[in-house]
Amino acid sequence: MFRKVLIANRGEIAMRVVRACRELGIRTVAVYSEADRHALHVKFADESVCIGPPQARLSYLNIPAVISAADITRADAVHPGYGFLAENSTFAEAVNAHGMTFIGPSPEHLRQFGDKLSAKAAARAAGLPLLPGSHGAVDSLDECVEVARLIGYPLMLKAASGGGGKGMRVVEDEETLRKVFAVTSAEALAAFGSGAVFLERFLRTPRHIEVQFAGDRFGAAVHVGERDCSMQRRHQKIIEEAPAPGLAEDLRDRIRAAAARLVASTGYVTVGTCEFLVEGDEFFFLEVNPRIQVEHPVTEMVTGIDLVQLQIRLAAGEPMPFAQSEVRLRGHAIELRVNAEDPWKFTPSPGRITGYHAPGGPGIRVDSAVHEGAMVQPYYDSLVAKIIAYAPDRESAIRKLLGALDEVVVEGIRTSLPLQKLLLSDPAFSGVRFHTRYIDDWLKSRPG
Amino acid sequence: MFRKVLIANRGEIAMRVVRACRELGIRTVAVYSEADRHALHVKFADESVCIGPPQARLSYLNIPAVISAADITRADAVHPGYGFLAENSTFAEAVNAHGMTFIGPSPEHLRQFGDKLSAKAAARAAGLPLLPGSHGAVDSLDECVEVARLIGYPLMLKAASGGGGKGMRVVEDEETLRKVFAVTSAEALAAFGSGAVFLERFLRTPRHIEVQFAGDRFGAAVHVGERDCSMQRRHQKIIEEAPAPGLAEDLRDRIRAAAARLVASTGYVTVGTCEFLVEGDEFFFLEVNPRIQVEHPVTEMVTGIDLVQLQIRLAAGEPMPFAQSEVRLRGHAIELRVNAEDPWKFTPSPGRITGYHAPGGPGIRVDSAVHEGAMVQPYYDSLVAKIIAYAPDRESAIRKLLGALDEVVVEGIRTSLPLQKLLLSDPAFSGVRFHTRYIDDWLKSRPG
Amino acid sequence: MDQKDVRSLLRLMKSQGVAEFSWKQDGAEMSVKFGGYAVAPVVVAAPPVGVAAPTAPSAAPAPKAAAEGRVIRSPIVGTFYRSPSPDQAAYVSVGDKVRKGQVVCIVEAMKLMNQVESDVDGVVAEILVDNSQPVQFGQELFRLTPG
Amino acid sequence: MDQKDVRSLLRLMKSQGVAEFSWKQDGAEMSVKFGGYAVAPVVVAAPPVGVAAPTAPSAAPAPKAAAEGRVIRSPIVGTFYRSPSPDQAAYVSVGDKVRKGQVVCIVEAMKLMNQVESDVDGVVAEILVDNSQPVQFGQELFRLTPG
Repeated sequence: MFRKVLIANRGEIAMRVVRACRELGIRTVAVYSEADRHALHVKFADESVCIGPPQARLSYLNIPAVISAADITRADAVHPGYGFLAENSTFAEAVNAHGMTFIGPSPEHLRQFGDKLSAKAAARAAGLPLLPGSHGAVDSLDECVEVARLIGYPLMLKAASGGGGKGMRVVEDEETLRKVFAVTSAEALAAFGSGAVFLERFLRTPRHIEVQFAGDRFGAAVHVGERDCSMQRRHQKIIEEAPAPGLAEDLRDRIRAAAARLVASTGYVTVGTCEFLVEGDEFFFLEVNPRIQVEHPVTEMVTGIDLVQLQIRLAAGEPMPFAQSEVRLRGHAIELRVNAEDPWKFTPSPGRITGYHAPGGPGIRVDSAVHEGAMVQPYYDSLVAKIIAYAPDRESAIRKLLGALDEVVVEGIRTSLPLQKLLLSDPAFSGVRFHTRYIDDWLKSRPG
Repeated sequence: MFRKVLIANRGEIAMRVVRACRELGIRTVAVYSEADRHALHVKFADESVCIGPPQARLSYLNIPAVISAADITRADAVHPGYGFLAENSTFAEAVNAHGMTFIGPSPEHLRQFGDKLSAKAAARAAGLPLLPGSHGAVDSLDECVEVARLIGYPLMLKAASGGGGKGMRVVEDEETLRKVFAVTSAEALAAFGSGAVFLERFLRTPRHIEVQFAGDRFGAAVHVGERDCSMQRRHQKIIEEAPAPGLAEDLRDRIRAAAARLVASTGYVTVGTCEFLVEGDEFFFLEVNPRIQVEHPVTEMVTGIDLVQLQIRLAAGEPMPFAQSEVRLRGHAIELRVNAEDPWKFTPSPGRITGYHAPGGPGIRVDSAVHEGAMVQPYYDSLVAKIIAYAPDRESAIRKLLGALDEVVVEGIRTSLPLQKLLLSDPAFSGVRFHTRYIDDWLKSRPG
Repeated sequence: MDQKDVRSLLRLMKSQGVAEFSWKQDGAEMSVKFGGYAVAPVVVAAPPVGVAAPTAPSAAPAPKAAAEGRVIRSPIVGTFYRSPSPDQAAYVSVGDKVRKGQVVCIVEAMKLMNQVESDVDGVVAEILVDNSQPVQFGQELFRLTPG
Repeated sequence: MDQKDVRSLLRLMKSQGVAEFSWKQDGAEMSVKFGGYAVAPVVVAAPPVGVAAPTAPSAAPAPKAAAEGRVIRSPIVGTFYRSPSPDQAAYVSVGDKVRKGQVVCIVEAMKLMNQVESDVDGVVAEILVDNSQPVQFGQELFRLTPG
């Protein structure tokens, strides 16, 4: 096992790694920018090194500075957290080249899953279903109609060279396809210099379901249950839960098994997540997140497995400490991300926290790196704290979380909590009638 | 189920009941003394009633005031918490007489277990082992020697009319007994006007082990695992854990079964605790606590059962929601009581909390009723917060708790934490070499 | 106000558990906030005295009770009744003279009717609770003016 | 109110747990907000303005940097070396004159030797880190006096 781990991150995830190491008896080194001199992760790590000025590019993203900090403190492993350098294969290589262990997958796996095409290829090879599409540009109406018959309707027609949602059309049937092909192609030609289009199956109300998985160096590959992260605002997850509610057991089993199959077939080591879109009784591979995720606590609550400790153990070369059959889910957990932002305009709200009180009691977990008097920096992401509620069933977990929201106090900055409180009380949430576009639609339909 | 519960208590247990009711969809009424106007339990209950001046005798112990508060708010049940009126059979009767439900056992059970003799009689009837003793006054040396042969050595010789430890002698063998009988008897005569003495088996290093149990109105009687509360200072528990470490499985099973037998044989309804002294492979009935206890969270953490919700459900007449075979313990939990007191002199330290930060992260639970700016009142007990750590095993739980102690901030008052921090790091604690007199001995042996 | 004044004021506020304080006079103003978090201030802004000394205030504020009238509070939790029984007249009404020791209402607690006596002399200026409404310990029932 | 008064007031407020304080008088004003929990106070006591001062404070304190001498800080994390290699002489020693742009030491990071140049002229008054010790970003390496 490692003797000393350098944590190449800040905020709540740095605190999370400090806590995991403390329990494993591993010493910790915090790195920090000048803006984070008084941050909690610095206070609670055993050692700390200032690595640069406030701008992330010059500090937390500064590979030579992080490696040097590990060098001078003689750390034998580096935990990258999430974000920053967590999925940077160059960084992982540099860590390894300096004789230290990168607590995450190999640089090769980072590259494989960092590239959309090679990630999809790996998924297809492992027999995971992909969203049906033309897999390339189509430039005649006839070919388009033919491909569409294979994909099925509704489908999405978009400029092959386009991006950012421009020139996209949802097409309900063949008749419409025939009507809109010409105009879409012409628009594409005008906008991007090529009239070629691309077809893909369109999911009206997909849910975002992701499976936590883990692999060891000896070929063990397990899933640790799934999470539902469909409650997203502009592709940002703001409410996450485990297990995914209202899923047919047969579908749930297939999704979990698919993720485990991908780990086994790629030889992935440490923990990661396989994301899927789910609609009806179908599911489609989206991508792999080769790191610990923000929402990992909900899985920890329902399985009793400490995923960060597991990640560290697997990186250190230990074998998987449990078999698939020993992974048992109990109860239900929901997490809220408390972001420092205007709850309606979504503009960041950095500043000093003048009042802070964390909720408590049974089944309430708070992962945060703030306190009364802490400064929420404008330089980094706006995640201030995560509040997780655990109860025997989903309904109780929702009630518990609503109670916790009454107790929490964050003064001096604005937070996303008022929005989340409304969403938690929304019958569509309790009734599991939501999908990845639900919050954006709901916000549009709100008066004012 | 109840519509509205009045909580006849204050502090963290009142908050605990608020949280349990919130999750069950029950409205709550807080009562408070003039000193507690700004207390959290008042803030978070749905309604509140001021019932008297700061002195507990005139407010929280004032039965007419509490009943009237329940009357005017049309509560249909009263939760007494612990302490105050929790074990007062007159109060329970008054609650029932006013057409409300007392959330606890019947007045008859409160009386039965409130009286040492009838409690022991009930235990004996259920076949529970009692500490061997003379069961009455002995006044001749010959009789004394004869009784002592039945009890076994070492034993405790004390004045039958005495109290408070006066005139007590530990006797190692018959020869010593013959020597000290006369002087003990003479002392007893001088001090209490009667030379009769009483003999009881003396336990040198007993552990305090208690079993959480529950019963319903239909005769179900289960145990919910045991706790070890041997870490006591002057009979005050300050560290509690579940399950009891280092107990032979066979002994553990016998102790648990004994408690369940007592519930079954007495027809006890709601939750309670049966306390035992344990030494070697023997255990002896001590008493029954017919209420929810301060240390109930450690049992909740290892079983996943919300004991306060269970207590409310059982009081409302619901059947036991699980069978004995479904009670499964997982992991290990340790609780610290954070008392507002000088950690070495044990003098109370009331006052305003000028800085407060609760520890967080996975497996950490905080039950408290304080916050930055809160006033710790001099009128009531000194319990400020409870910090509970849960981990897969005892060693990890100790590490986690030590980490949490680094994170916690309580400024403006003194707390018991420095003492508890030392004790947690003591090899006798990690090695389970402690007993009910351990802390007092340890304190005496400390330099200074 | 000089520094000594500010200092003694701060100490005073602290001892009184003030959470926030603000003050303004002749272009001078002051505001203080103690302790953080959600503590409703317990206090009780004593109204400044009439004369309003230009630079140096001084005179102690007049006792609040005298300025606002005396108050009879409920000594117990229960239900407030203005008369001994529904068909009888109220013990007292606005404008009535009341003497110390006189029964002014009943508070029912645990089915017991508890007579509440005035602890001062005065004239009933206001009745603050409606008949048969619940009252808390210490809740204001009557306001009296010195009679 | 002069600076000494402000100072003692601040100390008082801190000891009393004041969270925010603002004060204004005769065109003078003051506002303070304390940070709670473990945070070095960021304050910022704006010196009172000249005219108003009844007791008259006066001279602003001399800029700290000038009084204490100039400082050369490490621009990167790494290991500090006073000479290009173990068998060579140190770049600079106490008493040496240093010109802006002159190399004063090396900081090794990721096996690369990074030369650190002085950004001021001066005389080396103190060398604050021992040879081959680790240094952090922004850590003080040399103190210079104006030469």
